Amino acid sequence: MTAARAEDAPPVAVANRPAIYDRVGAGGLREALRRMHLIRRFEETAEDFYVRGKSYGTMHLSIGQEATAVGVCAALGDSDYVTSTHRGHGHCIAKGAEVGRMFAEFLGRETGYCRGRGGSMHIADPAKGNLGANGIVGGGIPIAVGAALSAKRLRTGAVVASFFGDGANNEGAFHESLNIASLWKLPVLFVCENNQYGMSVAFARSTAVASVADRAAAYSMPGVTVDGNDFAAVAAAAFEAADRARRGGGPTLVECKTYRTRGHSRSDRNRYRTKDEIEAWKARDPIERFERELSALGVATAADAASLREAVEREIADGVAFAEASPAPSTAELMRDVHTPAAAAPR
Amino acid sequence: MTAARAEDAPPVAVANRPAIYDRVGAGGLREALRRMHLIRRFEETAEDFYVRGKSYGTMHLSIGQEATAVGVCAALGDSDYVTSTHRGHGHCIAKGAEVGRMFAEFLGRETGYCRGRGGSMHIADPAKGNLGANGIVGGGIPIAVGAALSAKRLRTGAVVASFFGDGANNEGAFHESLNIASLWKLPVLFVCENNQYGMSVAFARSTAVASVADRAAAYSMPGVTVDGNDFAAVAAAAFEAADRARRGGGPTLVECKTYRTRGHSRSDRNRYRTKDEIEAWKARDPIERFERELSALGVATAADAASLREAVEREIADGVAFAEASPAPSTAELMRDVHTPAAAAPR
Amino acid sequence: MTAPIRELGFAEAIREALAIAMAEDERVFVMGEDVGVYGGAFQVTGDLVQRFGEDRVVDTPISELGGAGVAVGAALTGLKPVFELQFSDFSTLAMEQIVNQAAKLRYMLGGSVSVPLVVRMPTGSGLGGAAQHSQSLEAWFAHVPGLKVVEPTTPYDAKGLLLAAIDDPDPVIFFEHKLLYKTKGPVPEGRYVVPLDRAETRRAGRDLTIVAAGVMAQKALDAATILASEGIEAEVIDPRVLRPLDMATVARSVTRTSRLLIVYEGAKSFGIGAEIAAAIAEGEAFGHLDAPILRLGGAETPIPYSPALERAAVPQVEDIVAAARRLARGEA
Amino acid sequence: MTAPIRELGFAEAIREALAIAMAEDERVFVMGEDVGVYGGAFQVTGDLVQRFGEDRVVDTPISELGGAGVAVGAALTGLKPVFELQFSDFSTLAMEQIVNQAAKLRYMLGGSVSVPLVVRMPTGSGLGGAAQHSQSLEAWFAHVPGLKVVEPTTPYDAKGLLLAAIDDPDPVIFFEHKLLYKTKGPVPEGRYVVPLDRAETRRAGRDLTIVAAGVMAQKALDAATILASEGIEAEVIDPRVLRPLDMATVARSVTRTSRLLIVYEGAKSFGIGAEIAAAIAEGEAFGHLDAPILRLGGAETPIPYSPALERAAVPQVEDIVAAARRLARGEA
Ligand SMILES: Cc1ncc(C[n+]2csc(CCOP(=O)(O)OP(=O)(O)O)c2C)c(N)n1
Ligand SMILES: Cc1ncc(C[n+]2csc(CCOP(=O)(O)OP(=O)(O)O)c2C)c(N)n1
Ligand SMILES: [Mg+2]
Ligand SMILES: [Mg+2]
Repeated sequence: MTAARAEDAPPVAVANRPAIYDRVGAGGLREALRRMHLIRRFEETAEDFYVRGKSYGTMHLSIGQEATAVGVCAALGDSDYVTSTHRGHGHCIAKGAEVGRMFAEFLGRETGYCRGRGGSMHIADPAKGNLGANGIVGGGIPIAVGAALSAKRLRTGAVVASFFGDGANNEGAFHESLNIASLWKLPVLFVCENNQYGMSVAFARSTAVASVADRAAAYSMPGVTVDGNDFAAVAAAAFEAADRARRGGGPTLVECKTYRTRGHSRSDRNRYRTKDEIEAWKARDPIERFERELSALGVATAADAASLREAVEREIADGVAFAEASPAPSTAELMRDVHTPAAAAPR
Repeated sequence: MTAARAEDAPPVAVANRPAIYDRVGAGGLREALRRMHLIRRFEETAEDFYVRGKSYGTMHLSIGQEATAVGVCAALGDSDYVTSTHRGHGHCIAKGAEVGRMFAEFLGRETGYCRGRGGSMHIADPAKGNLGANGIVGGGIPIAVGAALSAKRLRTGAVVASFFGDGANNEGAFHESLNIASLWKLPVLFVCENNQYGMSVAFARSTAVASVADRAAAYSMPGVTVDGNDFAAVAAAAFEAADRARRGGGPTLVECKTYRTRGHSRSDRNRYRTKDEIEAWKARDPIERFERELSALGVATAADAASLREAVEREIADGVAFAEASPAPSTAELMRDVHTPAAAAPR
Repeated sequence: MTAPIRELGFAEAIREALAIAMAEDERVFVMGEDVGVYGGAFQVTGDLVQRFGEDRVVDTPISELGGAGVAVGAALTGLKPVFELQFSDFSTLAMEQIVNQAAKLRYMLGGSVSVPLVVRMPTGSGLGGAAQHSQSLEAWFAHVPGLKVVEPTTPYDAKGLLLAAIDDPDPVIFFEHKLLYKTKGPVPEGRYVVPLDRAETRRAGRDLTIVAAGVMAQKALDAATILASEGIEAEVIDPRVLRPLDMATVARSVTRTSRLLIVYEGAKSFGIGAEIAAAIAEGEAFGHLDAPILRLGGAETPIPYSPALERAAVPQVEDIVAAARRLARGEA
Repeated sequence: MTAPIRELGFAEAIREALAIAMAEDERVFVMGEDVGVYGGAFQVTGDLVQRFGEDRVVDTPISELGGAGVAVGAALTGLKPVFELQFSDFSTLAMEQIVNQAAKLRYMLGGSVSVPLVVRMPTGSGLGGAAQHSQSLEAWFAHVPGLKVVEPTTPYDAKGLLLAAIDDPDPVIFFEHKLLYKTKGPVPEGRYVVPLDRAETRRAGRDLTIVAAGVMAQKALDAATILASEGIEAEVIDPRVLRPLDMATVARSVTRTSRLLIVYEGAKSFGIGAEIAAAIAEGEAFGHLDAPILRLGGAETPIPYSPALERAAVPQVEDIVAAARRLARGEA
């Protein structure tokens, strides 16, 4: 497990402590580590549900990408928004969701975030600003721009982070959205999680440019590529972009180079990549690395990390218990929520 | 008229003769001038049809943009393709279409290029490689990429020029198409006719980048901006791009800065631009300029130009007569050509 | 006290609805291509940008998918966008956001959000726009759970239905037939709404029921006048809202007239008339039918440009008269 | 000499059709997302890339609109693309090219071109894909003049219809229900075609006619078995092709059985069953009907994720049995 390795690892010089850590603060860093563990354990548990035939549909795991989700959301508050993707568990937890309601959604229960109607691919948490995972590659990008338009028009001061994959950057929706956001100087962080593949197609076979961030110039917006497995690098880029957005400086494209160590979805046979490649990336695990760093910096000792992991285990276990004890939706309510009841209407 | 002014104009130094003129050759240059006049007179006549209530639907005139259409098509042969736009009369004539059949289409006659089914917005001339004007902004761009795929796969040596406007460069279809063409190194010339407006919206209000050509970098393809009212500049860029494409070097984005001096369509009230702006661009008329240059270079004397214009007038008059004498389609044939008759099927 | 009533054009009635909604509610705004200084491709938004400013009447780039998505995102987060597509044909570029996102988000998210979005789009042929500017795609949207689909016929309804659509907490697709823009009719000043679930009987009659929406309702009324001169009394029902369809009104009428003719412009097969016919054929009214249900829909062809062909491709008054006559005289 | 017949899966039958067409004709090629080494999201293209190379089995970027447009352009200029969309839900991104371009180009250009394009797409629910991966959008495409729309039920038909679709000079939309991919059936080796204009009577019966396509035809056959045990003999007609619909076969059957039940998965209203019902209600067969025409369609809701809800949202065998029973016993 991560703990053992963290102690073997070479200590990180305090002099190298990234400036962004001061901004996040010790508590924030420990919380970030906790969320990364929570994401990892949520997904491992979800995977286990599958293996044991306990869940339905498909699922997309972000194991190996946790630093990106948590690093970006470190720069956001509850009134800021995110739009997410089919690979959205990490974004959801990073934005503050409860794993119990997520498990419940995963299992299609009435207590889930979508009352069992959405499943893994649509988990959302609007109360925390998560406008939802999305089954359509690129589908969330223009929605994020719209949320940013609301923020600007209603002067809420909110920013919006739109997560999407390297594959999504070839969708027309990407192009149209970045152009509009830049034109209207909207507070958006376009966060590309470049995990090297869009299902099975390697980045270089899908994208006619070396880095997604290079496309930012086509929209006159800053573009930056960071190591997506390095919490500090991601958080630094996210804070900078969020600061710019809040100042009225418009959107930024942040590309996080990372890797999903699991298959694309349940049905993936990994025919498009090598075991060596996967192992090499596993060796760059973002959680181990972050934990090692926090330990070297004295922000979270090995003991802190261990108790944090224990707490995560309990949270996961409680979440699973909550979800499994929750009822499935009643078919009598099949038609509920197709439309908003007149009484609930905003007007 | 153009002739008078051409003689008053300062002579062009022979030393400045653009290199591309040698490649096009004297005959080619005279033919280019002829086509530019033909386009202008076709559209003025079409406009007149409207004023006199003789035609139907809407129309989009490219008056002022003739050098772009003719300059690009100078680099193409009959087996090369173009895809065109709602503002497509110029592309069609530049690619070698007969004005008689174009007028006939314009008037919805059975002898028209689309047998009256398409009208101004769909005039096509597949025999000459013109795959058609298009009513959908950006609609022709991916089609051009597909034609280029055919050319590559069937080893025809053909290249494809895809015309589109500055407004179209914000469509998702633009992005997806340029990415694919670059990835697959397809022989496409993406020709943006940047006439400064997309209907009423000024370029800077629609496009978050200074030049459309700057977007080429996002697809790792060469991008170049030329004076679209300068035949030589357009032709030079087109030949270079076509040469590259034929060598297997992939696509190029060529942005031609130009201007439409007429309104967007019939219903335009020109509320979004000033008379001064229009007049300033009229002073940069591409035909006058080209004629002046050819005269100064001794390629087409004033007399040559005059007789060429006379020939154009006759061609227009004949075309109109042909079209007006042509029958309207019979309503008995309403259902013809929805599907390809089994006999005509390629298989 | 009732509001003064003026004669108003259909386009002006829509603009008036927009202006009322925008004046009442800061959250309402208009976005689309050339809706600002140009005033909209069909001059519907007109001078709204002068009255409400560029922040409330927003010219978008030519980006239908992005524009629709921005509207969805804005609607999700506190604004009430009215998004204009210049032609319904261009909805083909925005279907993803309209159908996969706007229509489904509330349900998919278990009722935790609403998407108060109106998408306005001109529909239909008659102006020589040819195949890519003349489609009638109402049936597509009417097939999508989560959407409401509206198509007004009169200026009065255009205004009242649009105000109801803007008030509605869920996405509403608002079709405007291009040939109606210049028609006129009485429109009260100020706010009123026409509910989004009720058909309107535009003419009473005992011999047959004609159901037709939008410009086809106008044509059906013209046909009914001619038919009346021949002694055939047609009842003309204008659904006004295609989703949800008020079939009760149609069924009541058919129960009395025993004959049903449905007129619509979109391609006949799988068009809106198919649903209306099927709903009657499976309900109580079926037993009252004295003749097969007749549908007069668009030809199974893209819309041609040439005027005579274009006319032949969609039902005209004389076609309605002929069909109604056959039906009423039992010749169908 | 007839070809040997093996048991083959539905997905394998499709792959075999692709392989035959590609081997016969250099111009035929496959393109789509992850159709290469991944073998397609539903493993339909499988090992074709190994057999035909990356030039003939082309992985596209995730660009549905661009991909469709490239396919249209290639089809216009000498190639015969078979374009795969991973889920029919994503056709919402490609409607512009499919509907405005592919379907209309020949007509719009006066017959001077053809677009020999096949678009394959998995349809329907049943795998927990939720609202954006489970739609049945057949009715949209069936409403578009210029398209043909196919939906096979058996591996035999899947292969023969796909070969016919590839042979066809015009655009064909080919729906594949996800739940059928793993079903098996007898499939002859080598080339054969199933024509694109003929319904198939899958079971003969005198008491009522059930019309259902794709997986619903399977469910209808299962229902018919149960009904037979109760003494109700249902005739099951599988249209196979939704545009053009072979209504003659349906009408002949209804003329004999006098009762019609239509089963389909897409939302009931404005769905494919509406057209089938309407066509019968307006034709000769109308006079032979002894009962209203019954439609069993999908619920008017996005497809929910939770399994029991998902099941409840679309017609199941027991629903068909119940409806057929009511209809046959005159209780409808
Ligand atoms: C519009 C659309 N096209 C295709 C798919 C099928 N699909 C789901 S995920 C995926 C790959 C996405 O790649 P990327 O954007 O890099 O995200 P990642 O899966 O790597 O996180 C594909 C093709 C989809 N869901 N939506
Ligand atoms: C997809 C689509 N959106 C909108 C329109 C309406 N429209 C027709 S031309 C035009 C402006 C196009 O601008 P640009 O691409 O710059 O070409 P230009 O008219 O300047 O030649 C618009 C908005 C359309 N035809 N298709
Ligand atoms: Mg990826
Ligand atoms: Mg322009």
